[in-house]
Amino acid sequence: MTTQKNERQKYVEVNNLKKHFKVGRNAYLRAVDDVSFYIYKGETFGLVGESGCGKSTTGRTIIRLYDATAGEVLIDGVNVHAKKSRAELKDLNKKVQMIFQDPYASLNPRMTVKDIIAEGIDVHNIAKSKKERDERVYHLLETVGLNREHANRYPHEFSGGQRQRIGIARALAVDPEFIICDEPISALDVSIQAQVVNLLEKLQKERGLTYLFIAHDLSMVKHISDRVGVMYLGKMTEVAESDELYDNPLHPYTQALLSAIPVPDPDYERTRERIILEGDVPSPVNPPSGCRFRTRCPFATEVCAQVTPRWTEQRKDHWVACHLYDDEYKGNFNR
Amino acid sequence: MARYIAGRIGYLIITLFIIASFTFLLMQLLPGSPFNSEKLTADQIQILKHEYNLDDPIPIQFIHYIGGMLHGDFGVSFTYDGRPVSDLIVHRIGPSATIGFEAVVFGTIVGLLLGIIAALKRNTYIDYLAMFIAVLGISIPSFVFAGLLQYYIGVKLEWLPIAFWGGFKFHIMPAFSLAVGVIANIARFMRTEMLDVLGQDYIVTATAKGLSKASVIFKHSVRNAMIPIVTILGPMVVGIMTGSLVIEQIFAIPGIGDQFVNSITKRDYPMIMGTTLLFSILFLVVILIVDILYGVIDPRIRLGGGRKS
Amino acid sequence: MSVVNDNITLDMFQPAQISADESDRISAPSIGFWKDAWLRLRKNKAAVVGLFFIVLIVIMAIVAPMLSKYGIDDQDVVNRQNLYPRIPGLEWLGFDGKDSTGMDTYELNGVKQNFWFGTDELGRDIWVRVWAGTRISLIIALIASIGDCLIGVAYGGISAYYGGLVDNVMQRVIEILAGIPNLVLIILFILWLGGGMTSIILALIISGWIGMARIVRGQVLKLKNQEFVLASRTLGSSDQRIIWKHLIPNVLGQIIITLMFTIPGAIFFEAFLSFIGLGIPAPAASLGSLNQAGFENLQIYPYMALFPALILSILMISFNLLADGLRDAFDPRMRK
Amino acid sequence: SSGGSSSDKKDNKTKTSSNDNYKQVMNLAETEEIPTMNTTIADDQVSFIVFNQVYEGLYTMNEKDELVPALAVGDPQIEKQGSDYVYTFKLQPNAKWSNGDPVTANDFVYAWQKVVDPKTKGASYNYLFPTLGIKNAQEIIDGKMPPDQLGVKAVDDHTLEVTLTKEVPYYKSLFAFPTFFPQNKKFVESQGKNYGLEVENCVFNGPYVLDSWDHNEGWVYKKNPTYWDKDNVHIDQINVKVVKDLQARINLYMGGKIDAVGLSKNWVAKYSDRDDFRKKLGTSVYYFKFNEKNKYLKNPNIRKAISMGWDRQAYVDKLLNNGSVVATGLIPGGFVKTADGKDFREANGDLQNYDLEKAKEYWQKGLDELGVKNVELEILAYDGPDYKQNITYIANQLQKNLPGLKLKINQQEFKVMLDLEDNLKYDIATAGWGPDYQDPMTFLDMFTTGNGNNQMAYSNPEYDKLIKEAGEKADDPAARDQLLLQAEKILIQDDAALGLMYQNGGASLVQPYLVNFASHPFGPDYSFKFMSVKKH
Amino acid sequence: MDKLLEIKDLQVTFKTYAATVQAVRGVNLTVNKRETLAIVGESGSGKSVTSKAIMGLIPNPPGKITGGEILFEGTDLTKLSERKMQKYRGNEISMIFQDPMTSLNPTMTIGKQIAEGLRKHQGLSKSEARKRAVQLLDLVGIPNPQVRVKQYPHEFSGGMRQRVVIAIALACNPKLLIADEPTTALDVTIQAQILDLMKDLQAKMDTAIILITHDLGVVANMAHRVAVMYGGKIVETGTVDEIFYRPKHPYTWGLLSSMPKLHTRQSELLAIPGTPPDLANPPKGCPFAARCPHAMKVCTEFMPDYSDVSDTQQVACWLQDERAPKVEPPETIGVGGRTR
Ligand SMILES: Nc1ncnc2c1ncn2[C@@H]1O[C@H](COP(=O)(O)OP(=O)(O)OP(=O)(O)O)[C@@H](O)[C@H]1O
Ligand SMILES: Nc1ncnc2c1ncn2[C@@H]1O[C@H](COP(=O)(O)OP(=O)(O)OP(=O)(O)O)[C@@H](O)[C@H]1O
Ligand SMILES: [Mg+2]
Ligand SMILES: [Mg+2]
Repeated sequence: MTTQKNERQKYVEVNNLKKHFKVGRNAYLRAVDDVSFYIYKGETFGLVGESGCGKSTTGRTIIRLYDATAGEVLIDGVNVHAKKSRAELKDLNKKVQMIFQDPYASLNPRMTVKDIIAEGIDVHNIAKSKKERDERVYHLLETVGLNREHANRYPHEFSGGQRQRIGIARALAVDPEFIICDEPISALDVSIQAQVVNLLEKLQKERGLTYLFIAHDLSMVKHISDRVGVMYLGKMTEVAESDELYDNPLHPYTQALLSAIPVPDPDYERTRERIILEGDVPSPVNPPSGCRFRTRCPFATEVCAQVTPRWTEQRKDHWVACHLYDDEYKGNFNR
Repeated sequence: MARYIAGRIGYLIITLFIIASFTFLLMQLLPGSPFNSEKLTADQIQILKHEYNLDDPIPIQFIHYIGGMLHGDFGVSFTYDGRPVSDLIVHRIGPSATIGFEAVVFGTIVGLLLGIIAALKRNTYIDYLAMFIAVLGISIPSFVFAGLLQYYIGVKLEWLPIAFWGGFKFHIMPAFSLAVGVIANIARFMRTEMLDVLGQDYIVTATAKGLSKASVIFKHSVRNAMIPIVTILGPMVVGIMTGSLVIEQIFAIPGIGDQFVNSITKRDYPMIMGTTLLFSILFLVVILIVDILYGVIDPRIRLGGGRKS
Repeated sequence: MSVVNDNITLDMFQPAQISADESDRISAPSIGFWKDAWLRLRKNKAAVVGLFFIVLIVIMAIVAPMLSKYGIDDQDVVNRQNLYPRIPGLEWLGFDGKDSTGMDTYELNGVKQNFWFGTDELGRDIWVRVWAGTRISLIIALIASIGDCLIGVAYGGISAYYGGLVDNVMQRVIEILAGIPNLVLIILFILWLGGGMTSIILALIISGWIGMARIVRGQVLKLKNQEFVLASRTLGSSDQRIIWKHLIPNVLGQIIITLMFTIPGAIFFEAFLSFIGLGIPAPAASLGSLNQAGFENLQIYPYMALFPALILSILMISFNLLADGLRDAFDPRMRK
Repeated sequence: SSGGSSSDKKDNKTKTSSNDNYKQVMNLAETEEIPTMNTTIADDQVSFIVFNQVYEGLYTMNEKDELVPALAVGDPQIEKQGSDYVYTFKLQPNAKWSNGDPVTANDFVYAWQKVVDPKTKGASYNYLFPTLGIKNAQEIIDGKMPPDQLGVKAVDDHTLEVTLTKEVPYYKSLFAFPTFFPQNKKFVESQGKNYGLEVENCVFNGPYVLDSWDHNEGWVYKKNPTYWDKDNVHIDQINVKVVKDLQARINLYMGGKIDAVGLSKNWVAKYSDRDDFRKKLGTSVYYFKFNEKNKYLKNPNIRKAISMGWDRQAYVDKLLNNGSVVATGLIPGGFVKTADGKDFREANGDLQNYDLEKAKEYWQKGLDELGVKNVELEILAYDGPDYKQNITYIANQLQKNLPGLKLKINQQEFKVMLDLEDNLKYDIATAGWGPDYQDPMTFLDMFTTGNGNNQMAYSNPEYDKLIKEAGEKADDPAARDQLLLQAEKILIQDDAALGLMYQNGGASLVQPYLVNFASHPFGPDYSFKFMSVKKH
Repeated sequence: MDKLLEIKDLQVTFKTYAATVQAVRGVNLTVNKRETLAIVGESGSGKSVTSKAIMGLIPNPPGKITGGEILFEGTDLTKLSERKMQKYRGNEISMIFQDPMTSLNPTMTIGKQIAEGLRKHQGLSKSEARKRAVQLLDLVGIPNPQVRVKQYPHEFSGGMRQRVVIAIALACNPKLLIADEPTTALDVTIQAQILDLMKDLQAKMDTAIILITHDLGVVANMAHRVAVMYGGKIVETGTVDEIFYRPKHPYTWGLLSSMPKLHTRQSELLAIPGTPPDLANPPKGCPFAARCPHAMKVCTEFMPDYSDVSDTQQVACWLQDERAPKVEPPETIGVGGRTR
């Protein structure tokens, strides 16, 4: 998918973002630890990584559901985490929306679909009359492929895919420019996943939306994203255009991840070689020193334990944080 | 673990102090005084008040009281001429705690069995019967129950002693009267918990190993279902062990519940304070034990300290 | 499965596009959440029976005293003391006005009319007193429970919603309050305020709200991080909107269930207070005080104990059955 | 211990009647524990009952309610010295404390001085000393004189000399009262603060000793082997259990576990046909106190109307039903006789009666005088068992009979009630009084102006004068009687300061094999010394 | 090939308050010795229920096997008493569940949980069972097994727990292992470890496996044969190659098409429109008819019979009928994105 990137305006800029949760007297869980990236206007930025690596936290901190521990998030040039008036906050809430992972948990079971979708309209006083409000809701329902009869029903009367569409309609209600999709399809059935992804793509095309698409299903992310970031244990390890990343993964973790994806092709599977990683993901409360991946990395040497890898651009628009590619430390490895 | 318990005990002491102050204050607000009597003159009452430092300002009285308490001195009873409160309480708590304990043990065992059976035979007549018994148990006032037992089993049938405190025979009726409520509550909770646990994946795993039904229930289900039961059991144990006025009066058991209410009507301040503190200590200690028990039952909660909500 | 079916004709093998719309249609009929719960409750026979008796007793408590020409304190010790119950048509059940020795108490006193539940030592109509007592007990229980609710919901809700330091402080306060045995608290409270309905209700609330606060806190803690609440926040909803539109409606089920359990608890506690002489003052009656009086006469005039105990038990059972039923009806695990 | 004794009892006391090796054992139930074993400070019924069995004073009351010598040998010698009267008692030479010490006159001096010593906390019955007229008693109580100035002296070990400021006809009944019992100085002082706390901390001189005392459940009396008159004591052992619940006590009686039980009215109805049923008239009188600080109750017509305006006969017959009778005067019937041998009650006649017509008349008059139509009052009552029914009845009657009257019932615990009365924070209060000694004065002197028991702001100078004169005029019993009769008339009939209710009675079930088991009209309720168990 | 398990016309229903759900509506399956059979299909199509029926673990009430046979080495398991069934469970047939976090008892040590089955079925003593548990932990690749047996599940990571679950399942050398979505709850990198382990163990122990999964990639990697379920029925079975390269059922086509292809770029994913049927009220014809692009009138009226495509491939679809129009599978099922 080739989007026009002539202007290449950076819509979202995340700079050195940190989010630590207090989990004990003196223990902090470093869910997101110094992450930087940017998203161009109109593009889809995919964020992948194992579960618990901090993807959702990143997304939620961007939309200010969490207050950042450090760092800044600029959306359309405005710093999200700076002190703001109510009006400014509302404006932000109108511009940025989120679609949640769990279609069951993300809809209030006591509200009708109409009220759920209209919530944003009510909060931002978008509709001038009750009739206009209703019309908007019906229109939104139709936009996401449901029909207006559904408006007066309750969420539990819908299937998972339909619920996720209601969630999308709710996000669209305020005409956002940027939508964070936090694993919007992982709770859905394979055959329904495709429906939702198609819908998201269609909406992007029609409205020029910008997406942050979080998932751990790498094949789906590759399909939908223009650029992809890979996270590991609270750190960004690699960012590149999606084809580039899949064809040419640099970071050993990205390589392992890609090789681990089972491909629905028996012949291919029979012959393919995998990088099977040893061990488990360490705890984000006590992350390893230096490079966080070193405990499972087949190439790790001492330097990885001592020095935190730098964020370097290896190829055009292909960034990676790994000593293997850092001119300074390259020599320590014999690949 | 030790540190955790030490911390909790420190916290417990603060709580107790606040409870003591609160009770002390509330007591002062009560109308009437311990020395109101038809025969005592105002001067004599003044002397008595002075004797017991009741003429000091309340904060001073409180400091006196707390000071004494720290030395293990809870004062002397006003009603039982000069007898130390601690003695009176120690004497009285025995029978209450004994029947309370018996009632809790008996009630818990029967309640658990009833609950387990009801859960296993869910939506059958056995289940309905068990739950009917349980609901009945909490619906009949205990004094009606105790009164009927005493009359029919004690007086008419002469199977058991009518009243008084003595060997095990004497405990049966009062303990049973108390146990009825325990049975009912435990059975209901256990049924719900068992149903919950029986639906858990690890029960399916256990069954899939080919274990017999009994092993699945007793080795895998009960223990896990016990965690919430322990929670309700804690306060229940305290409530029952600290005596039931009603049961104690009906069966003429020299227990603390009766004495406590008595001390309130007699305005026996030191007794009220002493008993309240005893109840609170018991309560707080039981809660602490419950929290420790969680850890014993459920290793996930061990060492972490405290309950997970 | 290999039955050759003759009904299959060739023309049935024409492509017949079924519209996607049609398959997208929702098959279940549209029912709201409450209606759904009500449907499930209706399936629960025990709960329906419980509900029926509660409604019946409530109606009786309102209407029944009017069915007698006597008030709750209409005495006549000389002419109609201790009459046994006499219900025309139910004589075979023992409601024939005869005492244990077979003497007709009505004849002895020359009374013509029937007292369905008999009369007490003061010659008062127990029918009236029992139903009026039921009314008072229900009012006490209801107001006390609603009081519990209001305080408990506000306290638990605020504690959980604002979390952090607020929660910490509020929880410590609760723990301390819970550490005071509630018997002590209630008795001291009633004595301090003096007897009467208001102080009984206040005393019940004083110790009762804690349970509610805990439940609500637990629920809100769980709910406030649910994705639908987060979604509402990303839309820029105010705290107020979130509390009223999202949190309260979702804890309401739990609150109702808890309420159903606290009501009988309060009735019972009032009965206990009557036992120790702190109940409702004379000449008014409550189920508790009537039970207490009945208990004293258990062996002498068993009918005096029978009716209040029966109604108390039926109420307790009914509330419990209903509450159990509601718990199932509102339980998401029971939902498909 | 306790458990053992209960089961022993079952073996001892078999229900089979024709058992010839029956034992002299009695089983009883008490409603309260023993609050104290110290005679100087006791003020409650249970303590007094126990004291009467295990301690002994100069006189005691026998089975016929007669005052007979106990530690005193015969009557005292009375001698007039100046304005004082000196009573000299000879004491039983063989009397011993249970630790072997002899009971001496000094033991009396010690105990009595302690009672009047203002430093002794809670000696609530010390007022009996000035009442009896013991020299300097009031001054000592008021702290104006040291206790050793009390008019009592040990002439020698067995001679006690008591100086009274007046001649008192009822002195024996007071000397039989436990507050006047001796205490073993040496022993008491050796026990210090622990005196009387446990059986080991007590020393006895009565017909029985406390053999065991389990504070929690009861106590056991055993015959006192060192008692001087032990040959006349028949019962070997008496087991007493504390049972607070009436129904439980009755169940125990029915199950043969206790030998006597008191009944409340409903039980009377059930059991009055039984052979073991007994009823006895008591000497306590119950009445309303009218708080004359109240603007309505200040009016005598209102008070009269309320006193007369309710049916007391029905109340006594239908609601109390335990042998109580309608009280028509403050002094109970069958309590004291006038000098001419007539019952005091009969001598003064009925001073108050139920009279609806008159009550209405007074009521209207009172209302007119006050210029009101409606009167709202609160009636204060004790919240014990049965009181609720009774007060409800009374309130109902009065409201029905006196148009415009609204009565609110306020039932309170005893302590609170006393507090409210002390502070005159009530309108009408129900109260009762049992005599401390056998003289009308025990009732009448309470209502003089400013008396500590006159908590109703009642004041009538004429009444005060009559009482004062009667108190001083002991040498002329007939004249004294006239004064007292007059005083009662003023108090009850003229002033209606009190609204009379009833004179108490008691119904009980008592096993027929208990001989001489009956309560006394005043002082401690029972004397087990004179009882025995018949073959059964 | 030796048949180990044969399911004939299995029917399972659940009574719910609203209606009776016909979760499994006549399933026919065979599993041969030493082979891996994958079952794929929509959520709610009855995969788990079928596997639970084999284990005799349908909760009753509300569930009930209302028809059919499950023949294990010739014995009909549906007819066995609970007692006899216990001899099969964990011994001859064992099962691994989806979520390793919840399928272990949180209050019992790992060692005990492994040893339980051994003591029951093989009559081992306590210490023998403990020794064997250590060996098993070692076998599934848990380091430091002596220490680990004494620990509780919460002290293990997700991947390790799943290994423990596998150790429990394999403890008594079962002839058939049912794995119900064994890796769905795990990360891809851990999933790869577990799948490798399972393959390894199968080779060592000669176990037959029924693998239930949504992930066609996993199927391609693990399975010998595949059964495709839809709406409580098996709509197609065949060898992996047949199902992936020569599928015959339109649902299988849809399934394969809707997977995003890692190695090619598509402008749009090929979704199957519509939603699966409501099993409380199943259609009387082919369950897929409502969503099938090639549906004919007959499809909505009658359920098609199985027709043999090859010795190993059967499909239940009216398109196989000679009267039906010829329909070619869509090109989009180019598996794995490589042109073929
Ligand atoms: N509110 C919170 N308080 C404490 N810890 C949290 C909180 N939210 C998330 N975490 C922790 O932060 C880490 C990152 O969580 P996050 O939800 O961002 O992961 P994720 O990459 O989205 O994982 P998944 O793929 O499972 O959704 C995890 O270890 C998680 O336990
Ligand atoms: N205990 C139960 N009560 C009622 N219905 C049930 C129960 N268990 C399963 N079902 C129903 O049976 C049908 C098949 O369920 P099953 O679990 O076998 O699906 P599945 O194919 O395993 O789906 P998934 O891929 O989501 O695990 C579903 O419609 C489900 O609702
Ligand atoms: Mg996430
Ligand atoms: Mg499944």
